[in-house]
Amino acid sequence: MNSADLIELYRTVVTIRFAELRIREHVEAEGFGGFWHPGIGQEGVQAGAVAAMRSDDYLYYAHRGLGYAIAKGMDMAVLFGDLLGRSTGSTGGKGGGTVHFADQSRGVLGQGGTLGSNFVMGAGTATASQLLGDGRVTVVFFGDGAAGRGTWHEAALQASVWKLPVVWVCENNGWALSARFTDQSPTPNIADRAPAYGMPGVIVDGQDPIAVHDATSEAIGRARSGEGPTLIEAKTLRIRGHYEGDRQPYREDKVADDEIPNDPVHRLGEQVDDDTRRQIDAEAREKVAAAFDEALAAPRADPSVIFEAVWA
Amino acid sequence: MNSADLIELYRTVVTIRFAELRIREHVEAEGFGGFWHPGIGQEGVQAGAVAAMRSDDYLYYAHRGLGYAIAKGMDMAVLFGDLLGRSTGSTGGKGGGTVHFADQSRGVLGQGGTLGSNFVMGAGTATASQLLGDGRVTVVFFGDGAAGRGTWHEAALQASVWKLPVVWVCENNGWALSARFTDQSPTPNIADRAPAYGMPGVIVDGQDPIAVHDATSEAIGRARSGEGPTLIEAKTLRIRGHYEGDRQPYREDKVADDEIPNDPVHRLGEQVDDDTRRQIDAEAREKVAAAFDEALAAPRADPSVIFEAVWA
Amino acid sequence: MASERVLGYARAINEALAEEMRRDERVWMMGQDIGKMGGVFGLTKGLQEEFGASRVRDTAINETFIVGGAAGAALGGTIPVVELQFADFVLTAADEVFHKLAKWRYMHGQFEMPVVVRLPSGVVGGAGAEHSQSLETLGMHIAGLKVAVPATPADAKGLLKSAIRDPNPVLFFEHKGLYRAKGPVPEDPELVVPFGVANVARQGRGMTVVATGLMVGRALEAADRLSEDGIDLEVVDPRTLVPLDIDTIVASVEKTHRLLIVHEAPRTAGFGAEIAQQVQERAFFALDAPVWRVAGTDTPLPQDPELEQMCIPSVDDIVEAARALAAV
Amino acid sequence: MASERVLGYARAINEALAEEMRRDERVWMMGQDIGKMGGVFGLTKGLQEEFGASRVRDTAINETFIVGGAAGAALGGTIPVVELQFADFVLTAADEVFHKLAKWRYMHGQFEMPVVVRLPSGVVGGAGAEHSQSLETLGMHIAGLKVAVPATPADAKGLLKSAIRDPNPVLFFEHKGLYRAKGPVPEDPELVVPFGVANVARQGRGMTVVATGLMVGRALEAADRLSEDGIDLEVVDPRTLVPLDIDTIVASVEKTHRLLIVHEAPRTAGFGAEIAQQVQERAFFALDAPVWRVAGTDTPLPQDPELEQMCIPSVDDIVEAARALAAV
Ligand SMILES: Cc1ncc(C[n+]2csc(CCOP(=O)(O)OP(=O)(O)O)c2C)c(N)n1
Ligand SMILES: Cc1ncc(C[n+]2csc(CCOP(=O)(O)OP(=O)(O)O)c2C)c(N)n1
Ligand SMILES: [Mg+2]
Ligand SMILES: [Mg+2]
Repeated sequence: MNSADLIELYRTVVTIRFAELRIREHVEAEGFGGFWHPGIGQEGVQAGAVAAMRSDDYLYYAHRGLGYAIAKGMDMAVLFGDLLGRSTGSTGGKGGGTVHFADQSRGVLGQGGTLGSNFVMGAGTATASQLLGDGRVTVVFFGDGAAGRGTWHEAALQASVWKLPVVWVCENNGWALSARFTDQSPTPNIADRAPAYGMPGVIVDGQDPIAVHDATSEAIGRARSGEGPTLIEAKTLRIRGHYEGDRQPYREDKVADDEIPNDPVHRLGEQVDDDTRRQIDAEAREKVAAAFDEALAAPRADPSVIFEAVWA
Repeated sequence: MNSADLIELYRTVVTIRFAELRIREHVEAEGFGGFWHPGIGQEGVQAGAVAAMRSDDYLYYAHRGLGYAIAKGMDMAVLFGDLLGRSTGSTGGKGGGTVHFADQSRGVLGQGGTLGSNFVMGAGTATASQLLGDGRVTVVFFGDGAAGRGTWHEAALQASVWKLPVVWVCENNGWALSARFTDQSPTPNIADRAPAYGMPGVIVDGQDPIAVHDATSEAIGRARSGEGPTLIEAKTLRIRGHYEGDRQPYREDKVADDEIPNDPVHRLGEQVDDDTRRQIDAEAREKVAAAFDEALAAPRADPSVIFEAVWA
Repeated sequence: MASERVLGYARAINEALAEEMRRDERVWMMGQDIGKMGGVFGLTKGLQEEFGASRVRDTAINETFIVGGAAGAALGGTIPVVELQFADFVLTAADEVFHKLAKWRYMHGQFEMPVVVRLPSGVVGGAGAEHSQSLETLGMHIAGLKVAVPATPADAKGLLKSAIRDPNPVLFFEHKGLYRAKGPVPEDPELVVPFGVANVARQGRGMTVVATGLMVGRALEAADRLSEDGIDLEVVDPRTLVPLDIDTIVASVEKTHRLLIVHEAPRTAGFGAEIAQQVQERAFFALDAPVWRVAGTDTPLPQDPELEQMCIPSVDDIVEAARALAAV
Repeated sequence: MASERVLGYARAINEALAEEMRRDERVWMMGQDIGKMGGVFGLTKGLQEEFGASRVRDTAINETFIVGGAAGAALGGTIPVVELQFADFVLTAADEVFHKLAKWRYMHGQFEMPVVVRLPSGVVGGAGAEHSQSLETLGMHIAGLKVAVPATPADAKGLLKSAIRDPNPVLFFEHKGLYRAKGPVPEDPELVVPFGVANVARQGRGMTVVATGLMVGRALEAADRLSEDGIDLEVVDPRTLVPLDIDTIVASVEKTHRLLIVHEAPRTAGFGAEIAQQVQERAFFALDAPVWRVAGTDTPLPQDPELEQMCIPSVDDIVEAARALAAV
């Protein structure tokens, strides 16, 4: 990774971090109707993997934060608008809390509310690319918990047989709600499942955005050149509860609130010179604040939105 | 395997063979409303595996023939009754063609009409045994095609984590309807998928009933002693079409009708002395004929059966 | 005359598929055994030969991928027409059908979802409790899916073409018992049958019968028999349940003052209840008698091919019910 | 008096589970996060502590196993009471719910299937289109499943105990919006509420209102408001949809001559249509006006917690509809 790319990657990571913190602040102060699943501490996976994507590549994100979409270049005011149930959100105000959001122009295709939907959807989108010969790759994010769903098996087998241009990125943060990964997996790694599907399984340090980028880049290269899918497992940590406010009574090894082991922001930041870093931090903080304010100031949706977009 | 057991195994295999032939004869001569999925040539897997089961162990069978149930000791007249839609069938006359049949007293629990149901059902029954401490093992048969379903993944992961007393027996006959196994699997063997689930994967020659018996016996031993599931893949062949009458236009390497490569009946028969074998053959042929006649002579179900057994 | 050409229902579907694939390169298909084999019911015969193994794909046994993958492929700019081997298998992919296909556009406030799911449906030949159901009502209750239930070869072809051209997901219920039915099918490849327009299959003044799929023919046969007794049935086939042409049904009832609904799906909470209730809401004072239903039994379907027929309305059942209703 | 003890709906369910597990060793539970965490909605708190991790099991994210495994475990001689985290997830295990649970006994002509599937249901707090639905109607259309929809803490407890003792599979819809509702719950551990017996929650002579779950309270509130205007509602809560106590509903309509059905589920092809149709079939000439429905919108549910409330009937909606219907 050259230094310009590294600086951009740092910018992304730190922007996501500030967004995480701003949202937490809002949730703690005022709440909003829905749930918020923080992604703090997992920015390295999200930003690193997306940085390896082409702008027209397709993305299915997971439910932990907005990092995926920020990294893919979606407008933050729009994303916060979805979070806050504003008419300016990408869903036109139907969202709120744990969000669905999308941006067709950037290939941000959404997520299913039922975990594991993304597997079959993603393989399908990759089939479309294969058919159209459009050279696009689909990247599917998912958690270690979601990996238990049968849709994984159906999608992964078919994707491998058809050599579909899809990359599976597992954010293994060690938890699925109250279930510890090691209590619900017979093998120590998600990547151990890759050989069953005749695809490479790669384990990468999720707190190292560059390592995630590089692994994803290689996988995307394979996918794009017709060699089929790759399963990437990024080892990361769930710093907070399942949702913001979850007191995690089930968890003994609680991560201290402000302590992010191997913090991807710091790790990457160390590779950026101090002045640049300070400037990026200030810009990112400001951009997040401005976008959040913009979203807050936007009107809520008119109730008529309920009846919109049921049909095309 | 001692010689008495071997003789019994031969008796089972040849009985299933005669049953297969008798049913084919009936289908060719008169047909019946439904479909018949012949299991001819796969008797070695069915008889071998079931011979390793205790009489109170649980069985979920696959749709290819009646061999599983004959081996488990179900009354053949009852089974043929199910096939022929007679009131004397185990389903009281609701069956016909591709059958569901069951025998609670022998642990023959049935099959789902949607492939892959057996995986989750079987893991569940094994959970019951684990809870009750009843020492029973559940054996689940399935085809190479059914292995594509996501229920496999969900059941196999949980069974392995909970160390459930379940044994998975795949009859890999190389085909799922018109789909060649090698065209729909990214790896050459189903057993290659076992490591993903942290369980042993065993490949065995399905045309060798003793080998199947021994592999299953070991797996059942593991299961019964709390070591968890095993995946057994028995390599076998689909001799006929998917259903009797299927002309298999999709298949180039048609197996000649009467030629069963590595015929398990002959293979096992060679280990039985000629006199005994001839006697067993005669007895089996007669038993099958008598049971079939008995079923044919039985009355069809009264239409009122339609409303029976909806509710307990 | 070209429009008098007679074709089978299965052949009409095959023709619609071929024509739409020729018309639009984005149209493609996947499902089990649809390629080399041409489908277990032969519906896709010749299509892989013409369009290649990339556009006519054989999948493994993975219904969640077939449907969910179709949803994803629609987002990727194609128009997937997928087949589940039996309509019952919507239940092995229900999250994909009723959540992904039906709601993705709504949840994300954008995207089109041009997916057709072809569903061989209904009782025939002893396929058993999990291969014989009529599950179209489910698609009516959960918003976001269109639902077609063609009863004739012409409708099968014309509605399928509409379905493929529709930017919304469509559940396309083909009745297995009709695959060999023959009827006139116009040759014009631009002929589509619009959704939401009922077909008055028979005009009559004495009683309205609403029926779909296999039941349309049985209702018409019942009508022939009853006409000898002076009971004059009007048979209305909605053709699609979503959207539902309730106007035509209500207009008919306002003329006949009596309504009998016939469906193969189980009686309880079937689509007959909904149609009855809508008619009742809109034409209560036009009804001279209660709306009645002749419907499938509230039981699973037995495997036996004779018994299963006893679980769905016969011509006799319709005749008998209509006679009794006429006397109320 | 013991029977005047007040308990929350969630606590009542928890108590039923504990009592039945104490009563019968074969009863056990599995689901996501039900053990150490006590369930995402806290319904199973303390149960793993009391009964151990073998009888109260945390599963992975595998709904087909949770339900299909329960079916298999029932065949193996146990009584599984499983939880899906949200009722909507019946669609991720639909083959297991609507085929395995519902039809296994029928298809095989033997076996009991004593499984309870607990389903946190309904709109509350912005959970979105795939976590908020009221899907009870599906269980009514496909034969073989019993369906409970408790509206009060006492019913939640008593119906759940009945469900666990029933040899048939039961879909048990708990309304998430009622988990904190309080009400009298008798202490007697042998007190069960039988299936198929409606509760006349309020006596009245002017109009019958049938409502379930969260809608019962709203109907009662509407009744209070309308009584000031001299419109006297009788509120009937069927408590179970399968079996359905249609007799009590018909008897009420024969007294009031008007029927309004209120449900949170989408209007089209919801269970309201079925109840309306059965009433119409049985009491056509007793009805002075059409049966009307106040129901959920025919749309997916938006994620936003304010918007989603606008998709289900409010007290105002019920008041307004009842007023209008009284004037027909
Ligand atoms: C099919 C399905 N089952 C259960 C849930 C409820 N649920 C939401 S998030 C979650 C845990 C997910 O864990 P993981 O995939 O590891 O993601 P993480 O929250 O750790 O980022 C669960 C059980 C769901 N949304 N969908
Ligand atoms: C969920 C599901 N999908 C499709 C089918 C239709 N079907 C029945 S048998 C079969 C092929 C099965 O192949 P395999 O499991 O290898 O068994 P075999 O027929 O070779 O014994 C198919 C596709 C089904 N019954 N269930
Ligand atoms: Mg996780
Ligand atoms: Mg096979």
